[in-house]
Amino acid sequence: MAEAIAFYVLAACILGFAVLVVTAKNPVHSVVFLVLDFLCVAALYVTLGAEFVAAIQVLVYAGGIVVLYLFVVMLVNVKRPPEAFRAGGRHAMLGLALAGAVLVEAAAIAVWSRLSPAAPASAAQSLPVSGNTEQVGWLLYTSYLVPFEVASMLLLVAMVGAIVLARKES
Amino acid sequence: MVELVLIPLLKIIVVLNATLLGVTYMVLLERKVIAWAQSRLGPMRVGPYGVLQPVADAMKLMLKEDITPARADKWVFTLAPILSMVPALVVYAVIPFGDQVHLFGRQISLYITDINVGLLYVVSVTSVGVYGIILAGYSSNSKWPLLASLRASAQLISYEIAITLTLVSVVLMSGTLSMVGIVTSQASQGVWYAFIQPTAFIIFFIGGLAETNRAPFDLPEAEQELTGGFHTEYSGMRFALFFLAEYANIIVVSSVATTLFLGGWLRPFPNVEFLSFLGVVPGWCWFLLKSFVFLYLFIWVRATLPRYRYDQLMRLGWKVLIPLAIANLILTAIVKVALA
Amino acid sequence: MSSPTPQYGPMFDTDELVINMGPQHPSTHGVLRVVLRLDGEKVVDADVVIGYLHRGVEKLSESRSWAQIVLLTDRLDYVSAATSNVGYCETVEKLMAIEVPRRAKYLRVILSELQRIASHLLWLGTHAMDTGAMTVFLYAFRERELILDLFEEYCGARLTYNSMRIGGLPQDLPPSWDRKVLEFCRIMEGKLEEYETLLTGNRIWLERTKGVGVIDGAEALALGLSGPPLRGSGVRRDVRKDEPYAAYDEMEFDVPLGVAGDTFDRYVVRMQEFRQSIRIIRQAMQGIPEGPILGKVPRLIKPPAGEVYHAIESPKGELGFFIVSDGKSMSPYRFRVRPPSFCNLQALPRLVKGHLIADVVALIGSLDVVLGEVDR
Amino acid sequence: MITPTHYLLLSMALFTIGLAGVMTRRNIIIVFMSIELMLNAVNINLVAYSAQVQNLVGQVFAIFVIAVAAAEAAVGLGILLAFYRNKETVNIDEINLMKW
Repeated sequence: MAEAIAFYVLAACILGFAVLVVTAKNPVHSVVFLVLDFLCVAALYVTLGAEFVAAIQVLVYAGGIVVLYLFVVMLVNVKRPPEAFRAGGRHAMLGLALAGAVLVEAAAIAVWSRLSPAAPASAAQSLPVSGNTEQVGWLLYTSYLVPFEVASMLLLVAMVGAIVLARKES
Repeated sequence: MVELVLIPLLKIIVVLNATLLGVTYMVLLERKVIAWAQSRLGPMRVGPYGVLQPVADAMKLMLKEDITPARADKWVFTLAPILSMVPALVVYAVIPFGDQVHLFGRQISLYITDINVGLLYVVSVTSVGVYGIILAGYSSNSKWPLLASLRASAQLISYEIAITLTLVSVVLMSGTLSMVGIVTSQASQGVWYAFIQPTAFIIFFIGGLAETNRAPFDLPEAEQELTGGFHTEYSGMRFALFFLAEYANIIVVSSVATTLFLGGWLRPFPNVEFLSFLGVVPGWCWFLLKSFVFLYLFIWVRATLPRYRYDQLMRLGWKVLIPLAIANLILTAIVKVALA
Repeated sequence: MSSPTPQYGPMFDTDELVINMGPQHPSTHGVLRVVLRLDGEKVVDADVVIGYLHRGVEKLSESRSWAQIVLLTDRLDYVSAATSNVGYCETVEKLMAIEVPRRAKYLRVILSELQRIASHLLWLGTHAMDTGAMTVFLYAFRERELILDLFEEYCGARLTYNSMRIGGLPQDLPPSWDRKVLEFCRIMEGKLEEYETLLTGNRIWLERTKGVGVIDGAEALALGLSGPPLRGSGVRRDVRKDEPYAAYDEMEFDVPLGVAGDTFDRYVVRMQEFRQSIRIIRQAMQGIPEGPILGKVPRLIKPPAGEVYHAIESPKGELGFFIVSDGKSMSPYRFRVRPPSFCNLQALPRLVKGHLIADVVALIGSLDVVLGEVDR
Repeated sequence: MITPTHYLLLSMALFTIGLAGVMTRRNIIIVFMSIELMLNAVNINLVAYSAQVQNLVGQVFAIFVIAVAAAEAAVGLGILLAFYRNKETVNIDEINLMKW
């Protein structure tokens, strides 16, 4: 019962804020809604028992990435009036149609999958450590060590690239 | 029901109220200590020795007109102080003020909750606090606050890295992210982490000064440079929220430092049998005492040092503290593996 | 479609921020206004706007009697009224060729040097405060209070003393005043150590001041700097030594000089001047002769036709008075002040260029301007 | 009872909103933010199924997605700033040349 209430409230918040992100006229407002959206997603992760991912979601997404967005919005936006939201136009109609099509397709899959019985849940993995953080860490440093290192290289490359790109020509 | 709802609710109420009271009296303490450092008396008019000054301040701030500047982004302008206040208060959920006590025939733990990602929770929640500052600067529609908020956010993000790295080396020592677990591991290892992680401790303290925008890193609100910083355009209760958030953050940093490095509620030298008579003093008293030492240090530093310049602050953060923290982390890991 | 050649340069660069510092700003020392053009936090250009405190002292003086003008000079550099008084009175004495008694000359030296300490204390306090060291501010004001008490005992006023008369001084020293002055010198020497402990060796203070606003001697002269900002650049120029007035020719003191010409050197020069002032006061107290304090002055002060320029070393720099008398009217025909603050302030745009906002504040502090004197 | 289907539907709806944002908005920053929404939709799915099948690999991959999102945001915004400096625009319709 409590789980259902939590899910529906959080789902409503997530979707509501997401709609606001997309529709807000002022990009700064979009960013604020995006933060709130991510915080709700983090709360959803907590209800799913994924505390570590939730904490990372808040720390990296809400506390890092979106701050970057806010910076850029402010730098780009300071002297210009907020871009007016123009929904009209061929592109927009096409986009909405495409989004609708994707939604219908995905919903069809979901309904179909619901009609057919779900695959039996595989047995829980046995890991030598307990606790969500420890287990995630264990997996990251054993089975997924290579992807983990690749991700760290990716971040390094992104860091260098961002500095090179954003640096002023002098 | 009592266990599940009532006791946590009571704890939340007590902690929130104690925090807010502590914050207001932190302001008074600061004014008094700085006054003594400067051979002044500080507030003396309201109540004996000015002890009721916070009440008067609160009254004043509540009664003041709450001005929204023309052409300000009204919603964001209202949201910003809330966004900086809420994270500052929410962090107290995981801070262990003491061990368990017997009260009304029940075992009551002196913390709201103990979650297994406690330290990550602290770091992530405080990282959200930066939004209040950025949005305040943006929404004021004024140039000085904008400059200040850009300064503040760059500063917060830079020093957060150094702080988080020091926290990782503490976690390496304790093997747990739970705040209570960190204290108990200090008890079982018989030493405060300040003694085996002195570098981390110092980096944490310096980073804490910068995180809370305190002197000598108080650039975002440097009155002499930026006419007051990101809250220049704020007045009344909304200004008070920023003010409270700042001091609440100072108390958070002190509490976290106490928990991680000074053994939380443990008595000094928890492994020395000879000093066991110190155990007479309840744990939460030790906790408050240690936090108080930090608060005093914060104020003392403010009364003594000039302010860094922005580029020097960034240089200190990126070229000194972060490399030091990384080196300390690697060293800790090596020693840990070598001993294991 | 834009032109095929890439267009870089200032046109497409990120925009500069034009920001108004003052006239209501906590660290522009009154009502100075600086319009800054910023690139990020870096100052691209600075434009100093003055005149917010203009009271027309010069014009006003042309319709006041010669004796009344002493009172107006109080309002020039209002934190250093006594030196302005000395400057004006000596100028008129020079014009009228009045012989000032030796005791009065000594008293003028003592009051000037006390005033110099008071003015430098104010500078030290505000300069330190601008860089965030607020305790120094209150310490400096604590000692300045002692000097104000001394002045109050001497002439009854604490800020605008009106403490000089053409031809001498209005009154002799109050009883046991000399003992109090010596006592103050003793206290002050100890307190100087305290300030230096807080600032001189402080790493943050060094980082904030060393290499900030460097100006070499030649350029400082070209910009018309005088006083500590000039001596901080290593130029040996002190009116007290070069063109001694009052009893300075009988005093023994050093002129502290800087080397690099940065904010730190200007700081060091002024800190040394504290010590030299104390030294001068001690000598003057010891050697003060007995005698009258007012020379032979006609009942009606009416200088002969002619013009005169006379300069003294005020705490801020060379304070000069240029006065033209037509010999007929009861007031000066032309009255012009060469205010050191005004001339020193001219260097600000040159000094702040390329520095950060925080340095602007430190540099305004290190030039030690008083807007009453700039705007007159 | 909340089944994975619920999470799947939520994730789909969020993905669709993000997609609609990408297609309709012209401010490139908001387009970026919509992409972040879509990545989050994927993450919700990963974490939900990870909880359902009691296998933490889903969470591990959610962390990888977050890392990639961070890299994407940094580089994307870097490009954007460089672009803005030269063209003074964030309108995606005007950003249609490979060089200028």
